[in-house]
Amino acid sequence: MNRSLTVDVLFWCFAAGSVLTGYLVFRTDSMVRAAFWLLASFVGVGAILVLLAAEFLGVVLILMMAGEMLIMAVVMVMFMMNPAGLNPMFMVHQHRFAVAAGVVSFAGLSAVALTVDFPDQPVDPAVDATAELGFELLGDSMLVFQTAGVALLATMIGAIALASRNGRFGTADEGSLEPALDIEELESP
Amino acid sequence: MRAYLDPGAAVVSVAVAMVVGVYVVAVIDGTAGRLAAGAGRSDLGAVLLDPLRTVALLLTQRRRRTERADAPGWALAPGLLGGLAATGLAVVPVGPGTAVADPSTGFVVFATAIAFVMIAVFLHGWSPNSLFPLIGAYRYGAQALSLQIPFLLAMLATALPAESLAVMDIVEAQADLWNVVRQPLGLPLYLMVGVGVSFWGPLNLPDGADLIGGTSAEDAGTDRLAWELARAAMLFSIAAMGAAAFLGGWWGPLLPGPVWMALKTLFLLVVMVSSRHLVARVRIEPFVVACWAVFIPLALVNIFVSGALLL
Amino acid sequence: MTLEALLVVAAALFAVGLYGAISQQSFVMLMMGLELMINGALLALIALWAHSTGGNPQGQMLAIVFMTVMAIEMALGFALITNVYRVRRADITEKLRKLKG
Amino acid sequence: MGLRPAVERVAARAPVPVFAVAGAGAQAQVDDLLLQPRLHLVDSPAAANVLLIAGSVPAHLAGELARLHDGVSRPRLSLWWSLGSSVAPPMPPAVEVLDADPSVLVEAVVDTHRRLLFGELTSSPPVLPDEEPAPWRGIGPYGQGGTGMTGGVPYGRPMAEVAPDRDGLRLDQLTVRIGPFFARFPTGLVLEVQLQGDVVQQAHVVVAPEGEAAVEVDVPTTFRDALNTPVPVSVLELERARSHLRSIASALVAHQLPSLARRVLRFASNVHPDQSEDVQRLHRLLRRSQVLGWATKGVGPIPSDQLEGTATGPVARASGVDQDERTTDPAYLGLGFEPIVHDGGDARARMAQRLAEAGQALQLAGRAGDRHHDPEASLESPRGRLAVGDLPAQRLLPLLPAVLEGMEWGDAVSTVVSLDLDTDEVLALRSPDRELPVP
Repeated sequence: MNRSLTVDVLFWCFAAGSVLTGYLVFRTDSMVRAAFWLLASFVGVGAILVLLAAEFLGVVLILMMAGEMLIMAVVMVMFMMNPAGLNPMFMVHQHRFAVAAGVVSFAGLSAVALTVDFPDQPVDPAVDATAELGFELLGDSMLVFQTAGVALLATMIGAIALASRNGRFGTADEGSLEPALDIEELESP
Repeated sequence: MRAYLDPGAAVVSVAVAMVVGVYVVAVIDGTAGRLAAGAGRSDLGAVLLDPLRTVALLLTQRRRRTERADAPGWALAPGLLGGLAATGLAVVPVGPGTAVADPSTGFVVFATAIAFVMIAVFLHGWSPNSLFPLIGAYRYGAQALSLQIPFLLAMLATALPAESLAVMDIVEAQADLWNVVRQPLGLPLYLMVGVGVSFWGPLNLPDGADLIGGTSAEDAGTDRLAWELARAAMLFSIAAMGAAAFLGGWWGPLLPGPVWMALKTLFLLVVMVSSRHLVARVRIEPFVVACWAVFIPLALVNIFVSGALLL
Repeated sequence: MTLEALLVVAAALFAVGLYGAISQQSFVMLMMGLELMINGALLALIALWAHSTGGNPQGQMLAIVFMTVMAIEMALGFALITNVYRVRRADITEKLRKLKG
Repeated sequence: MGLRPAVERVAARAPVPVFAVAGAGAQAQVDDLLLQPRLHLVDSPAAANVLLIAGSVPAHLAGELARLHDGVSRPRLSLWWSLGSSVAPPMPPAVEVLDADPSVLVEAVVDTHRRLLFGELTSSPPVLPDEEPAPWRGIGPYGQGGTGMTGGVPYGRPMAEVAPDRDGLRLDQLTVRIGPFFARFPTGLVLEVQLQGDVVQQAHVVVAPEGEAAVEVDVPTTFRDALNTPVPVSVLELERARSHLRSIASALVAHQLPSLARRVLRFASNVHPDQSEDVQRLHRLLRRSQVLGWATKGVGPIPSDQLEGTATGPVARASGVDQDERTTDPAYLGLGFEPIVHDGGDARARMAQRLAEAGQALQLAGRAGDRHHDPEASLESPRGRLAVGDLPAQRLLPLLPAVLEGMEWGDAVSTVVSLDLDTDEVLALRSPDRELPVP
């Protein structure tokens, strides 16, 4: 088996896998399973990135998502308490519209992908993309890189401020309950 | 493209290394346990044979199912952990130019394998649908998320002198001076986190004694065997990477490179494995606090100092 | 692994994500949809980088910005969910009729 | 073919995984099994092939014992080590060992396991029927168990419900019963805890079903004998040292140091009066291992005002309460006995207290000569004042709920272990205190 055929077979496996698992995210009864399916989808995309010679980005994507999905799973179990999928879970609204939007966006984007003539300039396999990215990060794009860092720092501070209980005006859960909140009405059959 | 072995040879060599490594872990553990127990005369036969006998015993034990368990997840978790150990081991070079795989992002691949351990442990604890495994899984979530950042920072510091993320280059860069001398904070941090990532001894919180086995409390037979093997393989993989990243890998006088690599790995294994018989279980809450408030700043100091020395 | 194939896969991921983001009631599931959409966009970006730009490193730079956006979305999303849950005990979108605190 | 018999032959030589239930009068013997290289004492029934029931297990634990038996991995068998008890366990065991010698037991266990492997004995079938506790009951719009996605009892299993947590959020809380065969607790102790993650929000002690009369502890030990007959002080003090050392060994197991526990147990089984310096060495070892350091520091503190007058022995003295029945015991006059007192009142102080008292007991045993304890005088057992109908465990258990509240589960286990509850007493007790909330 020559190299390009192997790469093609791998690509289609990963592609089919990541789309399928992406779909399964919304088709499972368990929050934890949903998070793991999403993680599987990301791993598939990460692997495709590695095949595309964006080695560093692919691996970093997988690295990042491992932590993120664990947090997601834990948060979901914390707030929604359906860890084992004992209760069926089908919580959707405007379902038909959502399906239509999905189909239309897929058709539109695919049409663009298939009709537009993109320039054909593949990556030179001799180039070490990781090293090039490194020089770019700390060279011409230093400002972008630093901005991303500062944005992340600001996010961290903002997220802590939002999520923590004690704010400038006392504890967050005091005195701000929405008056007409009929939870029962929404949940009863 | 950097050096890769062809797939068949790669699988065989990683598998052989893992089998040897797991056995060595079991023997060190048995020896250290008997020394710590002060058991008078040493019983060499039992130390060498008991691991094999226990493997046979677990093969005869029937697997077990809990009520409404997630069977695929339960079966997948040990496989995932073992696969991660193998991935980590594959990027460790044993001699100049000799490695199963040497991608330009070798270090990131290893870090990704380490990050995925928490997914494997969480899956393993969550799928039996039982109390103690689930508590163990949540606990490991807190533990592993706190360990990730000091781990990444301690490892990244070793990439600075090499100016590369490829593990081969990192070992090459230690020809004159090992990283353990250059970054004295790095190795202790790495070992501490390594013990935590393979949840061994004092940092064995997800499978701890207070949870009567935690995530593996419901495991029997081959499930238990696979999980224990994968855990020992992880420990071995971490020791091998530690030897490459901090102890100069194959560099050393007189003996050939791979022998030095094996000796250094063995040394780190002895340190990590025997911690189980010498140090008590860590309390999770102070530990998480220490991770964020002490180890991350220490790792940052480590990385800044090594950066400043290079300039 | 042609460019067209890659872009179709990216479009499929984006479409599934869009479906999830519109249809799900639970905040966290909604965020999962958003993540999938960004994921598709990231794939399309790298596909174009690999096939049409001759490996210009600025393409990868843009991808890093994408991943930063993903991280920011996650962090702020979770912070907002926690806050909304703390204040309103709401974990699905229908429980939030007013967005004003 | 051929491979399987070979694997079985090798497996028959492995340490046998045993889940041991220490019934009344069997705790010390079961603890000492840790020293047997041919047995592997496991914490979880799933890891075991042999269920060892030692001593007598009261009839009200029959249901739980059956559940435990069904949890043991196949091929499995249960084995009863009678240890002088004439009351057979509520679940008929497959093999009975009447000899109290541990080496006879080890032989029996190894032999049973070998015959199980070779098919000479058949694995015992489950006692309880294998069926779902309740059929599926969906009441929500999509068939879920409760309203919304939360709550309800799908398949008869109560789901977690929301409750406020310590950070002001309302998160899921799970109510579970832990015990009576939880490996870290004395047999018979049942805690009903509300867990949020692994933080104990609330704990109740459930000892025996209500309505059953309290049983007198009828298992003879050195200290219980001393209530009726004169016993040499040297014997009492040696037994005290042994008891304290065993308690430290089980704490070491709970802190994941089984090898050090073996060292301590070996020391305990050969203890003699001129070894008080070895206790010093042990103290250094424990300090180094951090068992007397950050592993227990600040864990489970009990303020001294809660212990004033409870006469709970080392637990009270570790909180700085200077109370010891031996000060008023005429047999100890002139021996130079002074109660040892620690401050801090946490698990660390309790362990240090026991270690120091073990050393002191060895010295006293060496000096005691042929003095005898008079049955009329009050008696200080290793767990505090002991009298007929007045058990230390009865005074210790009511302390638990308040101490455990808000504690992380690992610390909760360390705390229970640091109280060193006596299995015989726990098994004999009814609801420990009127003031305890009964679930």
